[in-house]
Amino acid sequence: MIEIRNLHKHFGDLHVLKGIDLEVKKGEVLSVIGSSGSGKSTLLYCINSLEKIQQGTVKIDGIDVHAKSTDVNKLRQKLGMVFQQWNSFPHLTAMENVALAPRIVKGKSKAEALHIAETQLKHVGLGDKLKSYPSALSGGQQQRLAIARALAMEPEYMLFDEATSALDPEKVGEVLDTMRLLAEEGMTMICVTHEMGFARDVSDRVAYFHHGVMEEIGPPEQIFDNPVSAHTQKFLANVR
Amino acid sequence: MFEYNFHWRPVLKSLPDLLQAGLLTLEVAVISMLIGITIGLCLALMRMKLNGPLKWFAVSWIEVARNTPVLFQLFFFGFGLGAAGINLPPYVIIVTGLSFNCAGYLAENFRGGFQAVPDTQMNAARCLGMNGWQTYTRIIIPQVFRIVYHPITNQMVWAVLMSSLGMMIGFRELSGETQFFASRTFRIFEYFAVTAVIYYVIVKLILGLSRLLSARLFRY
Amino acid sequence: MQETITFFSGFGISDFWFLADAALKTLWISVLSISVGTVLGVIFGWMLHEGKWLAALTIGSILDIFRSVPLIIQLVLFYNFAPMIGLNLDPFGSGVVILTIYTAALVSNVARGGIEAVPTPMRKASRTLGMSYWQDLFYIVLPIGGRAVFPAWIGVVLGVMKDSALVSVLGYVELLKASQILITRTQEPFLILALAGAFYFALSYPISRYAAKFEQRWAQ
Amino acid sequence: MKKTITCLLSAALLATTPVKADTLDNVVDRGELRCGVVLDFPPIGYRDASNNPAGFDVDYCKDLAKALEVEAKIIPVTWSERLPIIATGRADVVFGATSDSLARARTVGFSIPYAIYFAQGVVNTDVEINSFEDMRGKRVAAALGTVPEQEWLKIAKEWGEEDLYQSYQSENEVFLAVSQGKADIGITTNTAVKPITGQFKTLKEGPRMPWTADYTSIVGKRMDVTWLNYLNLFVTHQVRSGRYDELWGKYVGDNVPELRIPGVMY
Repeated sequence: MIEIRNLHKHFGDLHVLKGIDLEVKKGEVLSVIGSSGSGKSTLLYCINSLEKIQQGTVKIDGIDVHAKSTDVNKLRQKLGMVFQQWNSFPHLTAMENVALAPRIVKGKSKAEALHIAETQLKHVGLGDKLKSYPSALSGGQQQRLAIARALAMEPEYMLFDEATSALDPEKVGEVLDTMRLLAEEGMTMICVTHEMGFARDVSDRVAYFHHGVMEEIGPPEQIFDNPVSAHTQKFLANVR
Repeated sequence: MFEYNFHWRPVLKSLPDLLQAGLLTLEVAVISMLIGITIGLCLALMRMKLNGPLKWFAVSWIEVARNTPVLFQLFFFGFGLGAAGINLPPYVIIVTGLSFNCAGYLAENFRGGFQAVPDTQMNAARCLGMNGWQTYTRIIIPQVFRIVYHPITNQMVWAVLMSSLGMMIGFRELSGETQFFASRTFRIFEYFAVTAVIYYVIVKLILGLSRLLSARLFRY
Repeated sequence: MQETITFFSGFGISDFWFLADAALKTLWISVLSISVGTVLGVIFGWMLHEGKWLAALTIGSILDIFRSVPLIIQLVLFYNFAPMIGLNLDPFGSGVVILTIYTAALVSNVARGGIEAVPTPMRKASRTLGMSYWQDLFYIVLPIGGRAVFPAWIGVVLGVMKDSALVSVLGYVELLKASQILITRTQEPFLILALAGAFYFALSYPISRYAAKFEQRWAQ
Repeated sequence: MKKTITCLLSAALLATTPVKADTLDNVVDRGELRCGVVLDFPPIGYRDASNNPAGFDVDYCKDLAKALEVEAKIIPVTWSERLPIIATGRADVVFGATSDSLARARTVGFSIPYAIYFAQGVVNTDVEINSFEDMRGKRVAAALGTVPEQEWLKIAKEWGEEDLYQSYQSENEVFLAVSQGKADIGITTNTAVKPITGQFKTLKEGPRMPWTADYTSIVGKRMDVTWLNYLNLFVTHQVRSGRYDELWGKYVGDNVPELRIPGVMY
């Protein structure tokens, strides 16, 4: 379970997150929506400690992420993350991209790591691209590669940071399908997204962020059909 | 025609010695480059990541190496250090001097290379649970090496050309050996002409080898 | 000894001016070679770009020789070759000739890179505006390509300025040779090498700083 | 390619320059005598406190210019440049303590001897070398392209100690190297030993080398016999006028060596 209590984040004078309280249970899919600059992505960065926080706590399965005593590298193995920019490692083949972390971080044997890599790549539909370098893959394929790479670490939670927003429109579908597949398999997911259709169909809950504040959270029907906050209403009106 | 009569026979007689010295030139250049790459990498990281005396140390190394002549640097490691009671043999002087110089230039190449690798690669690796060392050795540095591969090749050629200054400090690599023979036979032009050809061939070999190697190394 | 003659004497204030004067000589031989060499190099670069394989085969391969043979060998060769064909050049003259060709060889590559850095559509656009070939070259290619390769050119300038130290091999009393003379007389290698290094640094560092500033301004 | 350029250039030069007269005429016509002198060989050639050339050889060059009624132009050369500068015609004459070896005589022409030297070592004060035999196993230095270098390398080869030899660009670098401890003994000439050991506290006088005395000559172009004749005459005049004694006394000291080889008539 991910528990966030009174989370504050500043970038210099900029107050990006203003006291967020949030719980995500095992097996839940949470979509985070909101206009850019609302602090959605920063939330994800704070969850896996890529950004330090100024106030509050983030706990994953009871472990305080930002405590000094916490081994962040170990903790991060529980958290898969997929970025807006797919960030595949250009000097490694698809297989090597996926197999690297299990091998050097988890200490698996080379054969075992490659087996995992192959399984995960087939899982995301890249079974025919095992030996390809990222430069030979399309954006959508690279993003699925990034998902496979995260899954290979057998994470318990997946964080998606606008995973589809840098893709060509016709490639968005293949990545969303993969994410949908994961959700159906019961993966716990936090998805920062602009894809309202995805958020509505796949999520268990949807959170709306506005200027560093979580304005509203609830089941998708409630947020999309009966938003309480005026900001949410305005945002959804613009998106539609 | 000219009043000068060419005599090529002594040169041909000492050609085996010259080729042997050519190997020494290559050896010195390769060793200096290996040391230079290692130190250059460290200097680049020190300059980018650290503050305080270590950063200051890296910056001064880089700037002095880049802003003074190699020959000056060799003299310094020779008679300059000798005045302080540190006497290095010519082989060590030339390797030290070239490594010092190459490290300075390569450090800046590496710095450019690191800046060219997107920060997001770092985040991606850290998210997979890799620690800082693993991220650098497995993800960042391999990519930096591709970016600086061409500059490194150029620096290797420079190292070979610069090693010719060995003759100024009494080291008998290709140029030193040539000068030694020329000083006995007084056939300076003939000897140095042949040596120029040998250098040309060495440089072309390095460039060719580098091209072959890059085709094998960088398939992406 | 009937008279008192001193063969050696300590380092005096006049020796500082001796070094400063030699630094000016270094500056002078560099400025001369670099300016003429740059003009020649740009012309060669343009010929290499326009002449395609024919130019590459002729001037390209000749200039390549000057980049693949150590400068010190070039200097010794030319200095000994020139008198054979009746050119009685002093060390300064020989130094200028070789440094100029050497600069031209390096600049020709830079210049060709600069011309090729200008995207073809941009050049086509200027031609459709009715500019002539030469107008396009001067108003479009020169400023845009020049900017792209300015750092590389500065690299050549600094390189040649430091390499001018090698003219000391011919006996031209520039900065490095002057420091050798003083070391011989005063036997204070550490002090004098440090001074000479400081002079080189003072010549080179401001230029590299200034160029870096320019680059930053253009990058914005 | 280079060859064609060479041919073209030289053809052009042949067309423009008149047939060459000999060096003597050239020097008189030019009004300038170009002397190659080695300037790191005190007291024979060195630079004074204002960094101007001075020494026995420099004065000899000026005397020759005076005799020819022309200006003297001093060209500083290193040991290894002494002969090429003549072979390529960049200097008219070299005063550089040049031993008149038969090997060298294949390349350049020699006058009769104008000075005689003995090879002698300068030793670092921390090192114990009292006789020539003590040099076994010691690190030896000499200047590149000198007779001491070549003679020593013959002996070093016999002793199997070539690895212990290190050459330097100039005599002064040799002294510096020995004083800094880069070498145990440097081989130079007897004339240099006294001023050198006076200058460096870390240097002391070493043993004489076993090879014969160095008969050194003025160097000119090999084919130019009239010029070499003139140089011979100059040497005898310097001795007859007492100028030789005067300059040797001024720079080196007493014991002016007699410029004659017993049993040989010049």
